[in-house]
Amino acid sequence: MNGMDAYIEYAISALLVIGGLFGLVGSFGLLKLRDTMQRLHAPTKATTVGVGSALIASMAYFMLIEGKTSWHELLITLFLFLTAPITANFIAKAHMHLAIREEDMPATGVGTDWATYDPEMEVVDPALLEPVQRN
Amino acid sequence: MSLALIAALPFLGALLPGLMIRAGKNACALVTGSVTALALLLLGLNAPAVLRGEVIHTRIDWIPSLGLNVNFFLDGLGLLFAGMILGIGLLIILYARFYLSKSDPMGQFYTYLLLFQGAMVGIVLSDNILLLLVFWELTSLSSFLLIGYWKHLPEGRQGARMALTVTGAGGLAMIAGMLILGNIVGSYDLSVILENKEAIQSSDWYLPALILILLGCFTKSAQFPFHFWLPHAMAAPTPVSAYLHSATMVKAGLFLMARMWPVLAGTPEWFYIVATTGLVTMVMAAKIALFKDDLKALLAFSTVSHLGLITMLLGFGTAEAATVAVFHIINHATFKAALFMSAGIVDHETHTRDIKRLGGLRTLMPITFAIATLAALSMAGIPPLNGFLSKEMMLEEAAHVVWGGNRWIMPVLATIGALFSVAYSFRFIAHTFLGPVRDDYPHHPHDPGIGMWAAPAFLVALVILIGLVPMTAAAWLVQVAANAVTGQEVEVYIKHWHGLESPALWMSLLAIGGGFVLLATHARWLAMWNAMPRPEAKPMFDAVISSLSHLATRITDRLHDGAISRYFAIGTVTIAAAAFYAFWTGTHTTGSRPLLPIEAVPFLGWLAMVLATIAIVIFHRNRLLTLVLIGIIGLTISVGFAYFSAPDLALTQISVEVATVILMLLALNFLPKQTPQESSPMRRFSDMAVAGISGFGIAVLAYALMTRDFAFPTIADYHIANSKPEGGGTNIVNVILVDFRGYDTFGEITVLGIAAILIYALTEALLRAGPANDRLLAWAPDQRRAGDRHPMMLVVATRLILPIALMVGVFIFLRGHNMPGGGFIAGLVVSIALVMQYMASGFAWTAARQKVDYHALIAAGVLIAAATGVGAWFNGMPFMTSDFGYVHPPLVEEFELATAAIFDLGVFLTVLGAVMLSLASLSRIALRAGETVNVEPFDIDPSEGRRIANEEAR
Amino acid sequence: MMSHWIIAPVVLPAIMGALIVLLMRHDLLLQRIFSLAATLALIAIATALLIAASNEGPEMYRLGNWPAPFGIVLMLDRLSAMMVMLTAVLAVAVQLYAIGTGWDARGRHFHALFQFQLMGICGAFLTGDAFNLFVFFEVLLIASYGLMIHGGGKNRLRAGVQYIAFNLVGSSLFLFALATVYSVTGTLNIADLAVKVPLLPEGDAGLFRVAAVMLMLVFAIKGALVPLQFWLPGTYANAPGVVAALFAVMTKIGAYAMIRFGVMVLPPDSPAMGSLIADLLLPSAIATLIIGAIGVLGASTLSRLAAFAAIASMGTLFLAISAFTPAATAAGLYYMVHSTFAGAALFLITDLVISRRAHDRLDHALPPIAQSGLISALFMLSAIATAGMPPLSGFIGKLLVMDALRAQAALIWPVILGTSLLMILGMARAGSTLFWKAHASAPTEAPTHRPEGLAFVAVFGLLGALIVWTVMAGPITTWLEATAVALHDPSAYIAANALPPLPQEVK
Amino acid sequence: MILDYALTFAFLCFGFGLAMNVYRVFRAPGVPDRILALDTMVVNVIALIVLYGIKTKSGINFEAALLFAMTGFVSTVAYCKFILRGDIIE
Amino acid sequence: MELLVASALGLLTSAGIYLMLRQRTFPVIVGLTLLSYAVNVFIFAAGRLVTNMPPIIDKYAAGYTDPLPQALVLTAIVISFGMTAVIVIMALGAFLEAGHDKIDMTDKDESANPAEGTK
Amino acid sequence: MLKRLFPHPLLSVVLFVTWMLLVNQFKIGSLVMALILSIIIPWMTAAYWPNRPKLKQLPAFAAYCLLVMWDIIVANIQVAKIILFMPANKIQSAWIPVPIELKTPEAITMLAGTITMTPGTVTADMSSCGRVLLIHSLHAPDPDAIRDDIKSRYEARLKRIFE
Ligand code: NA
Ligand code: NA
Repeated sequence: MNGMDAYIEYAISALLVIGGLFGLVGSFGLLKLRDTMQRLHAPTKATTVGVGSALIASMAYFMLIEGKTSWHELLITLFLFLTAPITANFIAKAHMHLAIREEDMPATGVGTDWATYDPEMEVVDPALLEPVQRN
Repeated sequence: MSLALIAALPFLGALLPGLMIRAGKNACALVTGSVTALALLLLGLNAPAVLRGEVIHTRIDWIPSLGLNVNFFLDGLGLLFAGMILGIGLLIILYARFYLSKSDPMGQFYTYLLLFQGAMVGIVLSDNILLLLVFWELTSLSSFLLIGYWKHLPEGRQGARMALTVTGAGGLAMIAGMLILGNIVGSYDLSVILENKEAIQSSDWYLPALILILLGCFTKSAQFPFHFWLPHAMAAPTPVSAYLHSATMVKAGLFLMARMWPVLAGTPEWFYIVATTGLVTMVMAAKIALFKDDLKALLAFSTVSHLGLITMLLGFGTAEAATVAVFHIINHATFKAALFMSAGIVDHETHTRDIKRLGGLRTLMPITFAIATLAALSMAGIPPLNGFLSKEMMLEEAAHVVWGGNRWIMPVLATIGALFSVAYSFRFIAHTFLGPVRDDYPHHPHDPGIGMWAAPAFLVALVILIGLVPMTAAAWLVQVAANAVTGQEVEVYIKHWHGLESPALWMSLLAIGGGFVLLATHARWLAMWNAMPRPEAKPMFDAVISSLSHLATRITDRLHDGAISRYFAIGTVTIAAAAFYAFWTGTHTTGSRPLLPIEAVPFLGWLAMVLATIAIVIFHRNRLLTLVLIGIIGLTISVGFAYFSAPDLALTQISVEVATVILMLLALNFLPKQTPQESSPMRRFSDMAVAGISGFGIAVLAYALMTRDFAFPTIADYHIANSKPEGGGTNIVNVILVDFRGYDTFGEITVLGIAAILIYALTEALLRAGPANDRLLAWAPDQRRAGDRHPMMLVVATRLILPIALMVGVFIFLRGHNMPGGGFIAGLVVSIALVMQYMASGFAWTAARQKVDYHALIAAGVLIAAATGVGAWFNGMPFMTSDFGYVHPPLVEEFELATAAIFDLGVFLTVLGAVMLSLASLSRIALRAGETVNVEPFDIDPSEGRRIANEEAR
Repeated sequence: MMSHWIIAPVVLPAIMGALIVLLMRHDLLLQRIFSLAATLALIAIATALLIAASNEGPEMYRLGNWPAPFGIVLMLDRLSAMMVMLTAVLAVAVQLYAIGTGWDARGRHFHALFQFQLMGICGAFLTGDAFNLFVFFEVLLIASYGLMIHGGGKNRLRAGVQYIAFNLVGSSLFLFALATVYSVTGTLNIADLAVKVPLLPEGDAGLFRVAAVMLMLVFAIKGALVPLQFWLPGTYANAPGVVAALFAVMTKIGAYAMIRFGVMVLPPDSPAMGSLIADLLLPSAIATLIIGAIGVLGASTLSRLAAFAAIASMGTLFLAISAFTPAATAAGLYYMVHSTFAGAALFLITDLVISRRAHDRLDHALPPIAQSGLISALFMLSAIATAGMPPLSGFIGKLLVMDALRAQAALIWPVILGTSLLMILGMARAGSTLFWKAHASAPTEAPTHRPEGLAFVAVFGLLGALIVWTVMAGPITTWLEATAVALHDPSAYIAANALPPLPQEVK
Repeated sequence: MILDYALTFAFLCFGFGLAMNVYRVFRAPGVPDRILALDTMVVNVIALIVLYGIKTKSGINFEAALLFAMTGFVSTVAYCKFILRGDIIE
Repeated sequence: MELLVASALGLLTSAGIYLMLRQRTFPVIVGLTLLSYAVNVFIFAAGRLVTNMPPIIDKYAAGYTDPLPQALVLTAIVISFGMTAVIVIMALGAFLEAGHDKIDMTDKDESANPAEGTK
Repeated sequence: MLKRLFPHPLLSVVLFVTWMLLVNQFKIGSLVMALILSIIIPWMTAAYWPNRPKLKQLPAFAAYCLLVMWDIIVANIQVAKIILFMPANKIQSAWIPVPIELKTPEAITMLAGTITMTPGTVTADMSSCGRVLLIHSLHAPDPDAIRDDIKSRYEARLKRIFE
């Protein structure tokens, strides 16, 4: 093993360790933090980054050590980063809907409700009310 | 051949009355009569030979392997019976023409009558006991129709069912008996069986066979204790009674005893069973007949009594007694048919058969009186009528029979029977015809036209003729018949005078005298009879049948009450028990395959799965949570597949699991969100035990399998070896799916396609007017709904994720043949991507922007798959033979163009179409439940700073 | 000579079903014409296959041209040809009835589901591969779910849920069994199994027996063998009458599979199996017959009566199978065809009755039904056939079965005869209640739903088939005996598979 | 060599993470928490698959990882939307 | 590992059967789903457990796991997916028709047991 | 012509890259396939993406991405510290409404996503007029600072890029 390879290995190992740590922290946060909204922070960030590191490590490993092109990890990482905010948004909304009363939330400051609490948001297009007959 | 024709004619003719009835009643009767007459004529053509002592055979193979053949033979006994059946049948047809009223469907009647006649002729001509059984049961069925002919009468219905039940049951017993007999002899041909007396009587199976066959005979011939059905069968129209209970149906039992006499009779078993039954029946029925006020009931019990008499004679087991039996069969047929017809005339004219309301008809109906009286006197055994002759001979035989070491029982009881017979016969005459003319008949009587009395008159003429010149008129027939019954030459010498030393004379005189006394003192006896408690057969029978049927209903409805959870429990226990039994009774050695070491992380995965599974049992009443937990289980299984070298499975499992959960979520929206606690702790415990044992069994089985090697080299070796060179793909699993076992996959996608069109059809049914539709229209969400139906973040993210996901779908599809992937997974991936789009902006919004015919997708998928299969035919290869080649179209991605890939395209389309069609169906249900369709992809317009809803929608 | 016709009974309905979905789903008339034409064509194909199977012996069809046991093969032999023929004939009658009464218009996709149903059934009969049998079981099952709930309605749907649930358990069991079979023997081809089962090492026998029993239990579920019969009454009684009539062949699939495997692959003379299956089957079959007959007597509706009659007939059939002798198998086959037609006729007649009456309850005094003459005659005939009374084939079938089981006469004959009596009682009760019930009022007012002639043609056809089956019983039993002999000595069947020789160490 | 240790360390980290997620699924105040735990589980599983890929020097399961990411996302949204609206696709 | 797989699939089977014995359509369907998961794992296990030998032809591969059970499982998964979809929708239909989701048809107005019915 | 072929050039580019990442190889054939798919798929999904915004400054967008990536790393270290070392009862969580001026849905979403991925904040909801985002902060001793930081650091940039 030449020097270059050793550095590469150290780098990959470091990525793995960092990734593992973040992953652990994310899941640990899930246990430690007190309420649901707090817990939501842990996995959305720590775990996502943890798995991201592991993925990059993997990509580096295959490309630099095994000599195989491997871009899938990048794709997975991007996908996770793309979806994490949506997931968090939905879980937050679900939690608010189930467990937090509207009165306990700060006002929007613009006179309208927060969307989750706004019961009037039913959108109706009479033209489309005919059954969508498309067998 | 002509024998078969004789038997077949009535059946063939049975089609005619129904047709001819349009031409009128006379035509109908004429046709029926002609058919019968033709059969009788054919019989007559055969008669001379039989009388010469020949036996005529006709053999037609039907089911040789079973030994059931259409073999007929005609001997003296057959000739006698067939003659009676057809001859009296002809008279009945004549009589019925005038008896039946305008409202009675005559065509039906004659059809039934001919069916019955054919069955009877079949019985007496059969030379094969299985064939005989066929006809035997046919008499039960056709008599059921005849007895129940007057459908409006409850008595008719009940009588018919009772007759069917009793005679049918006896018939079934007889089937067993006959099969035993056939098995002893090795043939079901009667003529063969009749030659094997030794074999039969020495067999261990003789007694069972005897009892079973006699059960058939006794029920049919209304012997004690099965006699009770016969009087209730009197609800039938009189022609039916006259036919069934004089010459035909009830005589079938006698016929069979006579027929089997050569091989069954002569043993103590035979004697004690048959003679005793006959004796008891004779006396008992005669006694009952004394007290019956209904003319037909009286005649019915007299019939039972006379049948008992004949049975007794056959039971004696001597050739002489059997000869007398034959003679009495003839005599009874003549006078009893005449009597029934007379009773019918009385009923027809006076509109009553109640002896208490009759009397004095002698002057009003002189012809009827003459006929009835002569017949009744014959029944009473008054000389010189034919009844006298045979009764005298019967007494003579009885006088010499020792029963259980006692010389007196038989003669005394026989005399008593005769005495009763005299009494009821005289009562029939006296209380109906004699005495003063009354003025309170329900209908003013007079003699009917000749059409109605001609038949009984003819029979009475026979009564007299045989009575006067028995040797000329009947002896020849008795001779041949008795020869046939006994299987030996018998000497028939019928005479009026047996001499003073004959005990029969004195017994007979005693009977006549006693009969007169009994009749004179009838009122007193009647009072005694009425005061006596006596078991009524009908209520008892009804009680038995109805309790049987109630019991059956109880058992049936208790067992099959729709409680599927119990069905499941029983099924599971059964399966587990059978599997354990199979294992314990087999041999087993433990496997020697080395185990894989347990690693830490897979162990954690195992733990996750175990905990999730336990959680699902604990929390299952919270349905949403249940679905979340299913997600975990699906995930761990999927990872497990990946770990154990099954990448395709991992892909499939996870995508199917998500699709399943989404479907269940969609359904759960309309279902209760909680499952109530309904079962008792005890029940839950037992369920847990059942589940635990079964699961344990499966675990042990799986462990045993995993830890051993295959007993034989597996066929998968071939797949591994040929996947690349012959199948053209490196993903062996995929090559198996689309090639080696592509036919499985073809079936599998068809299942998916059917599932989708089923769901569609079901949705259509639900959305039609009905409770489901009403419930949907009135549906109110059972949970609070958040405001933001289509959150902007998801919508925007989906704009990017959907195209990427579609691309992933294409990728997975294209590489499936060589790497994990393939049509099915690709179809699901694309489906899931679309589901994401639906969740973002709603199904209807999405569907409105992309018109896809889901039905067409499914059908096209199946058709493409089928077409790739069929395509091989044009290469001269079998269905689904694939072809492949590595094509390198310039500039395009290098992939292999295998027909298997086209097949996989079919798979892809079907999966996509199926999921889409199911989702579309659910969306329609949601719309019916009040969901609305949005105009914009999301509900908030940030550019305007407002909700889109309020202005545009309302 | 490999004939592509062998696959036709599967491909033809599959393509027709797909075409109906694709092109004709809005036009009932087209559906009727093409669907019926396809079914008639199926009869023609089945006839050709039957002749070929009779004359030339078993024939193999390699799907994808892969040799057995590595690929899936179809096997045409006398039994499979007969079953396809039976299905086709029944299908035509059912289809005529559905068209005649307009049942097919009461919901969507009747004809497509019907064709897929045929595809599944024919596929199950023709396959020579155990796992493929599972696949086609599923095809026929899912189509049957669709047909069962055709027209919808509360009870039908609820019964449908039960039907599916029960069958899902059956399918799971089937897979457990097949996995175990493969795990022990390493093969899925039926002929290959027939070769290997007798050679199984002793140490594997226990596990294999478990697999075999599970497999038989799957078939027992399909065949409604007690105590796994519970699904049947609710399903049949709640299915549309015309579908219940088609289902007459569904239970036979269980029996078919039990013959195919029990007799051919797991015969009592193989050391691993011994008399295991017979030991379990005999008592169950007796119980099935008794429960069915009790049900016929105790049924409170005509449809349930017909359903229990179906159970009873399966009892008789399984009794015959349990003997594992050629004669008994032949008797069973004879009875199987008989009871399929008889059961179907009974369900169709039940439907005729229901359509003329407010309901089909047997414990309610209702006015007799209008136009009862012809229907009561038809009912009587089908009752005779069902109860096994002469002169129809039911009686011959029972005689054949009893004759073939004479070795156990003391046990079996009383059961067969006693249950016959119960069924006669039940049928007589039902018939007289429905058609004779005295009532002051006039017959029920004109029926709202008046079946057309085609419906009666269908019923006549089925009863006519019974008559043919009776009259031709001689040649038929001869043919069936040869069929049974071939099943008990499957060397020709195995040879037709052209299996590779066994490796040396196994021999 | 060091890579092996790092790999093992990462395995254990994500493995314990997984175990903690399972605990949270089991004991949580509400369904959203459980959904969150499940979602986190999916991510941890993806990490484990990737690590396993390194360990076995095989990229065979990367499609599975990609699919896990996709299906995990879709199912999380579906569960949440069910809580929010009942009807997840209308 | 064999022990873990066997015990997990046994547990899955047990849970599936237990839920299958409940009285409402929903838990029964969940139970059947679990049962089908168990079946799939069982078929898979019937091919013996192997790690890191995916059935993808590769010249460097040390060997291949038995691919056939995997193919069978795939078929089984797809089929049970279709079946589950059908029973889910059918249970929904039954609920909408009947107004409750009891799976037993023992209640008074069901024709599965007409004797108890509209008297 | 080019416009018709690539109605949504950026999406096509993304898809093109995605395909190349998926196939793991750089061959002419793959390029062609990527090209075909990046034409077809946007065309097929175009109906689901009405009113496509235009990116005004591509370099700014790239810079923004780098900024966010850096922030993610920082954010994670912060969050990790809080989780690991801060006693649970010392954590001061807060809801913070953030009024926004962005009007493009894509921009708003991008902002919301950025907020979730960066320091201790999660975007939980939006006002029903679309003008206020609801942020939950894990540890926010000074909520106003967080709000201002979001507006200046991210929103301003996004406004430049999108509007
Ligand atoms: Na996330
Ligand atoms: Na595949």
